[in-house]
Order: sequence, then C-alpha cells, then structure tokens
Amino acid sequence: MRTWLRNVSQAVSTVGQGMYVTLWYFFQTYRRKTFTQRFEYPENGVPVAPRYRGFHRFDLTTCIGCDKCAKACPVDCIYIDKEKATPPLKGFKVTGFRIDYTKCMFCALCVDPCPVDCIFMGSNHDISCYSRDGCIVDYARLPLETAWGQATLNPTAVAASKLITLPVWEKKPDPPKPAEAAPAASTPA
Amino acid sequence: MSDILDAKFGDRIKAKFADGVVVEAGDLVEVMTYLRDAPDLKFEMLCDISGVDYLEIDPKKAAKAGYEPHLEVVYHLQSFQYKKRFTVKVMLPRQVEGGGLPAVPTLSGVFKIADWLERETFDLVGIDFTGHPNLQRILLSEDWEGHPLRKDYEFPLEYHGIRGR
Amino acid sequence: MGWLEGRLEESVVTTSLEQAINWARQSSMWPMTFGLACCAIEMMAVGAPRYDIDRFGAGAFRATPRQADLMIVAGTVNFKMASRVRRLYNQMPDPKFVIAMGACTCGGGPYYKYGYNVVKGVDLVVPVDVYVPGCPPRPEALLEGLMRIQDKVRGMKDLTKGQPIDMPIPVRTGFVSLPEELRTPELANAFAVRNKELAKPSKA
Amino acid sequence: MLGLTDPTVIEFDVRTDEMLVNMGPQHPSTHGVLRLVLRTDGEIISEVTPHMGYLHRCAEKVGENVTPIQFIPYTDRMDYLAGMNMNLGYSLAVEKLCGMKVPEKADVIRVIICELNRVASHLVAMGTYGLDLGTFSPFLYAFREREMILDLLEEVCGARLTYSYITIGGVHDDLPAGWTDKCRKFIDYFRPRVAEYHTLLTTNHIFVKRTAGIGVMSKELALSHACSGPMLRGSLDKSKGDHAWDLRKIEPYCGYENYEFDAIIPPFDNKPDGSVIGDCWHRYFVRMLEVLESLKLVEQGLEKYRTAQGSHRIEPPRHLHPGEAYVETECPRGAMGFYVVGRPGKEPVPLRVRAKSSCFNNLSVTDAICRGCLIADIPAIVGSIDIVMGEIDR
Repeated sequence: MRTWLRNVSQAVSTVGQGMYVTLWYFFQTYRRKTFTQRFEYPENGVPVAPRYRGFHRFDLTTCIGCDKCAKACPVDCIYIDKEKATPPLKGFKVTGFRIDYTKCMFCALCVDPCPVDCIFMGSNHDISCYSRDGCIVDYARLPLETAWGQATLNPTAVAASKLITLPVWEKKPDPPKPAEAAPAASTPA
Repeated sequence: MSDILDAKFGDRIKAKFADGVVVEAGDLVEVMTYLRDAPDLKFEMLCDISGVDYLEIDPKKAAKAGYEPHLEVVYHLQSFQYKKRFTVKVMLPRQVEGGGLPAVPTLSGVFKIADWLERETFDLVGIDFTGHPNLQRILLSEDWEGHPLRKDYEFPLEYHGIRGR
Repeated sequence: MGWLEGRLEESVVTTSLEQAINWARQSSMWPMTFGLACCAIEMMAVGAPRYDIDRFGAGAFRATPRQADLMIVAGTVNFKMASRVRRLYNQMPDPKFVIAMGACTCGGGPYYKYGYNVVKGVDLVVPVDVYVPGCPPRPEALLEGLMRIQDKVRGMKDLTKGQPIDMPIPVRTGFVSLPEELRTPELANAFAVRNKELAKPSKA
Repeated sequence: MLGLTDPTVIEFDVRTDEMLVNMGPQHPSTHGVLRLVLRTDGEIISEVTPHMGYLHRCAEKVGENVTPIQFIPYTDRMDYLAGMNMNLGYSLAVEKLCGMKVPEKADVIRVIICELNRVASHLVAMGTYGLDLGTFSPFLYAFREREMILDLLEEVCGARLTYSYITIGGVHDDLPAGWTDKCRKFIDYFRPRVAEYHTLLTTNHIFVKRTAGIGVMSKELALSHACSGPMLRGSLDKSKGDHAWDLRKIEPYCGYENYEFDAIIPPFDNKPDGSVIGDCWHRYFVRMLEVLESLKLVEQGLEKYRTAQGSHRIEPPRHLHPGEAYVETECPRGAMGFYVVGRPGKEPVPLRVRAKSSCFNNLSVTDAICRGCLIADIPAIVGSIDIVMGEIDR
C-alpha cells in the first residue's frame, strides 16, 4: 500500500515537473509574442544557407561541353548532348544538358571539376511534380534566367522546356577582329 | 603477438604480416579459441568478418593484376583488456570441385557475434561456414540467387515482376 | 460516396457538395508513419516544431494504413520491402494518395547503377501521385509536395462521374500554371483514367 | 517453465499456447524497417528473431565500383543520423591506406563537426526513445534544438542531413566566417536545455519504471557480441575496475588525445531505484551524459581552431595504394569500422569496401536480452539499442 501511494505521488510530481517545463515555455513565448511561426514556408521564402546544395544552376553560355562534370558524378545523372560547332567556331555546341533528379544526390562533386565555372549548386529546393518526367530537367532548354537562378526553377518552366526542341542559346561567331589572327572562340566570356 | 602464436602453433601459421597471421581453414577454430582464451592475448571481441573476392573480371588487366583469383576471409579481433587489435586471414579457392561454395569452419561456438557476421558473409560473398546452426541469408531475401559481392555477379533483370535494371 | 456516386448529373447541389467534400478531404490528409530511410528523418522534422505539418492539417501521423489517406514513401524501397509497400498500399482506404519522397523513391536515386537490390522507383510498385526529388528533400519540399496533393484533391470529381476534371488554380506557391498533361480537360481526364487503372491491384 | 527469475512475472499460472507475433517491418517503434518475429507465451517473450535487410542498399557493391571521393556521399546515407562521423570513418580508412597526414586545422574542424553531429544524433535518440515509450513532448524539445545544430551544419556544408563534408585529405571547405561565434552562442543556449531533458524524461517516474531493470546485459555478453559505444559502456562498471572503453580514448584519431573529456561509464550517483548496471536506463543515461562531453569537446575545438596551423585540405593521391586498412571510429552508436582493400595495380577504385556496422553487432544481442521480458518491453529495449537501419543493412 505504501509503495502504491509512493508510486502515485511520484507519478504526479514527475508529471508536474514536466508540465512545469512546458508551462515555462508557454509563458516565455507568450511574453515574446512568438506564437506565430517564424518559418512559414509557403508564404515566406526559405532561409537557406549560402552554401546550400539545392537544385543546380547552369550557364549555357559558358559551358564548353567538356564532360568533366558527367565523369565526376558518382551516379551518372548528367547527360550532355553536344555537336561540333560550325567551322568558324571551335569546340562544341551544347544542345542538351539534362540532369536526372531522380538519381542526383546533391553531393556537389560536379561543381569542383568544371573548368569554366558554369555549374553550381543553387538555392532552389522544390520541384515536386506529378510525373517522373518532371524530375528530368534540361538546362539547355530552360529560359536563361531560370537556369542561372535569377528566376526560380519551377515545374512550369520544366514542363515548358519539354516542348522546346532547340537550345535556348546558340553561340554566335565572333565579330571579325582586324588585328588578331586567331580569335579565341573556344571559351567566350 | 604473432610470435606468441608462432611459439604455440609453429608452422601451422602460414604467413605473418603486421598484426596478423594467415592460417589454414582447418586450424581456424583452434587458433581463434587460443586467441580468445590465452591470458596474454585475450582477444575477446570479434569485430568483423569480411570476405574479399580477389578476381579481376577485365581480361586485359587480369594478367597484370598481381594476384591469383581467390577468396579471403578476414577476421578482425580486438582485445578489451589489452586494447590491441589482431587480424586473422584464411585463404580459399574461388571454385570448389563438384560445385558448392568454399567452406570455412564456423566460429559461432567461439564468439556469439560470429553467428550473424557469418550469415552476412555467406549472404553477400558466398562462403559456406560448415557447422553453422542457421546459415541463411540475412540481408537479401531468401529466394535470392547468387552472391552479390562476388566480382562476377550479374545484376538481376527482374525480381518477382519488378523491373530490376 | 456510396450510392450517390454517379447517379446525378452535374448540378449545383452536387458540385457544391463535392467542393465541400474536397475541402474537408484536403484539409485533413492523414499520412501514414512509414519511414524507410534517410528521408524519414526529414519527415520527422516536418512533424517537429519548426516546420509543423499540422498547419496543413496533415499532422496526424497514423501508425496503421487503415486510418491513413496519404502514404509518404520516405526512403529507398528494395526488393525485400517492395511487397510490403504494396501490401500497405492495398490496406489503405480509398481515396488514397502516395508521395514519393526523395530521389530513391522517384527513380532509384544514387543506387540506380550498382544497386542490385533497389527498386528503381517506387512507381514500379505502387502508383505515385506526386514526386518530390531531392536527396533528402528539405522539409519545405515535402510540404510543397503535400500542397500538390491538396491541389489534386481539390479537383477530384467523385459524385459527378464522367465529368471532365477541372484542375483548380493552385492557392499556394510553386506552380505558375499547370503541367502539360493536365492543361486541357481532355488530357487531364486521360491522365486521371490512367492513374486509376494503375491503382487497381495487379495480379502479382 | 521459462526459467524466469523475475518473481513479479509468474503470478499467473494459466497455461498458454506459444504464439508467433510479427512486429514490423512497418512499425512505429522499431526505428525504421526492422522486423522482429517474437515467439511469445502469453505476454512473455521466449525468443526474438530480428529480420533485417529491408533497407539493404548495396553500399558495399557501390564502394567497389566508384572512387573513394565518390563513395563519400554514400557513406552518409548509411548512418543518416550521424553522416559526418561516417564520412570521417571512411576518410580515415582511405588516408591510412594511402599513408596521408592531414593538417592540424582539418583535424580540428573534423572534431568540432563530428561532435556537433553526435549531439544531434543523441538528441534524436533521446526524442524517439521518449516517443517509443509514450511521451511526445521530449521529441518536440529535442527536435527544436536539433534544428539549430542542423542550421549550423547547413551553414558549413550546405545540407541538412547528408553532409559529405569530410573528404579524403581534410574537409571540403573551411568554416565560414563568423561561424565559431554562432557555435559558441548555441552551446551557451544548449547547456541549460540538457537539464530540461532530464526533468522531462530522465527523472520521469513512468519512464524510469519502463526502463530501469529492463533488458539487462552483462559485460561478458556485450563483449561476446562485440557491442560497442553506449551499449557496451552502459554495461561496464568503474568500481569493478573496468577501464573506459571509448575509441577516442584508447586509439585516438584526429588528435583526440589533445582534448580533455571523459568517457562515460557507470556507476552513476543519481541512478533511480531498481535500475542496475547494463539496463535500458543506463544505456540511455550514458548517451545523455555523452552530449555534455561532446559540448566540452566542441568548445575546446573552437579554441584550438583559432590557432590551428595548416590548410583545411590537402590533395588526395590519384591512385589508391595496394594493401588494406581497417579503421574503427567512435560513432554515436558505437565503433564503426571501415575496411578498404586497394588493388595491386594503379587503380583509383578499391577492390573491396567493407563497412562494419556497430548497430549490426548491437542488434545481435537483442535475442539474448529480450528473453523472459514482456512484449511491452520490446520497444524499450530496441529503442535503447538506438539502431539505425541504414547502417545495419548498408
């Protein structure tokens, strides 16, 4: 009987202790008026860190199609389509730069080996979609400002890019320079 | 430590390397029991059993590979009292005449953890532990075919109607 | 919806009733506690104070599939687990929704190439409504996936069967307009029919 | 009939049939996809057979096919609660194989980051353990603080859960500017919170009743099953002359020998009535005290970081060296070992990568310590082992 009573009193006191902690927090937050969430996702943006590894940013205008990022990728989720540039130009013309986000694991190993710094990890984190096809993003067919991260990468842009057949940007031949004999065409700025 | 073993077992120790010995499969249980019980060794913890498949599947590189195709079972031991580590290796052929898997006597009577670790090694590398009380697959499903960590393992095309590749 | 289903033509009463039902449904999606791997930790974080999935009415994590509307497949599904996922899905009451959370469930993920034991996408096992890529997705990404499910629920037509689905305008962020396969009513109808066929339990 | 020693259990002498109860793989208190087949006699367990493999993701096969740097992201998907520690284990194994010496600054950063990650992992262990035993609020409090640690880690490496920050030859990036101040601020905030957890959970009467004296594991059993980490430490007894078994103490790596900290082993002064060494409560309490030790380590690391020499990273060699290396590190769940075998030729890809999982060894003891207890104690025992299925199945 005595043990039973002690158990009851212990249980009541420990529950009281626990409630005291919650109650203390209740009054704390009440005084600070922080009932509302500080991180309301859909209304406010997400405060990601500067080093955050989200969906990529890719700059088609500087990419030279060297395949280094595709080789560094542990899961082979980067597919680069390219063709030889027409004679006055050198190097390759990148016609497709697809990243398969059903495989990508956001390890940022593709960023390091890029010689012209055209691929980065961006800050975007949500492209949930209704079909598996929406997870495959072709950065060569996205609008330039979207791919580069000035506008958010969104499912609509991804869906729209599926309809485009040509890359959004093409290398123009350099204007003829009278003084220089060999124009540096392989890596335009 | 290898010297203590040397004094005890003599030429039954096949080879020695830094903090480790290579023994024959037949002597394994005796050596391990000695390692566990000898008062100046006391290797009470069997940390890990790993099977290594030495095989080069690329025929061009196979000539320069530097090893004959074989299997190794590596036992990593640790002593609680003396804070030391020790490694015991057993070499096995890859193929056994007349089919079947290469066999090692089980250690489940010596270390209790060996029960699970041997099941895992059997599952993934395909080494038969003779005398094991319950040698079943532990990670893969029971009707799985092949042993995936063998170098010549081919990935399944489908499994119970689900596309595999 | 029982006997009422499909009996009436589209009329003011049923559509309003439908809207009310859909509103009730979308604001009380009960997910199932179904953590498989790394993404399960992010799913727990979604339930935890900072992200607070309760704001969307989806905070009641049910331990049994029989009380759940939404299955969040959070983590790698392998061949040993696939039959269990299928069984859990079959035990859920209709209407049921599936979020494939994380790269592994979307399409094999990092284990696509050398994973002999990994199912290359959970849509080979159960029909998936919303894919949330990311490895693992941020909790916000999962919340966005939930909102996509809610958008889908808002367009459901249970009472007035045979009517084209009108996909509603998303109330929250994310989509600027609809994806291609839902843009016109015909396409959306075909999409819904295809999904329903996929949802039937297969012989295997 | 079962040879029970607990007199409170055999009060009823009704003869019951044996029954097989299947627990999992989808069960809220098995911490993932563990399946336990329980052979029960009424309420009393006579045998537990854990079945795993529901999360087998072929990580070892992947490791044989990709280069070590590419394998780093896979390692933090093994133990996804403590990705940094996994990265560290594999990096140390490859560095040992290649004979690399990491600069001092990289070592200091590694220690800071790993200890922070250990705190986060133990917080999840504490929160979900409370959740298993029927109390919800510790989970909320633990995750509130864990989010702050994740914010710190996200600032360092850019991901919340799968960090891939520690690479071969150091760490990926230096700590960002101003990070150390934030970290100090967090520690000052966090210290008093630990006392709150003790109020909420550790001294809770119901919690103590459900964990004290349950699942007692002797030291001999723990050694024979090669248990490690808090699982083994909870079974040791300092008063009987057992030395502190912590790999950071006995085989220091990353310069842990230069830090002041204690390895936690019982007996504790404030242990509740009915609790004996080696039971669930001790395993839990060891974890909670380790949190404080980790905070100490982080503080010392931040001091050392100020004066640390060298760069944060050195370039790893192009090829792996032939030979093999086996390294064990002290992860939150125990001794995680990586065994790397290099190819004899000049190859960047290892011949064999073996991840020795600490949880695998810890889980194997379940059958031995669950016999004779009640079904309701199974979540308590499995929760106190603190398993992560990703690490067990790999």
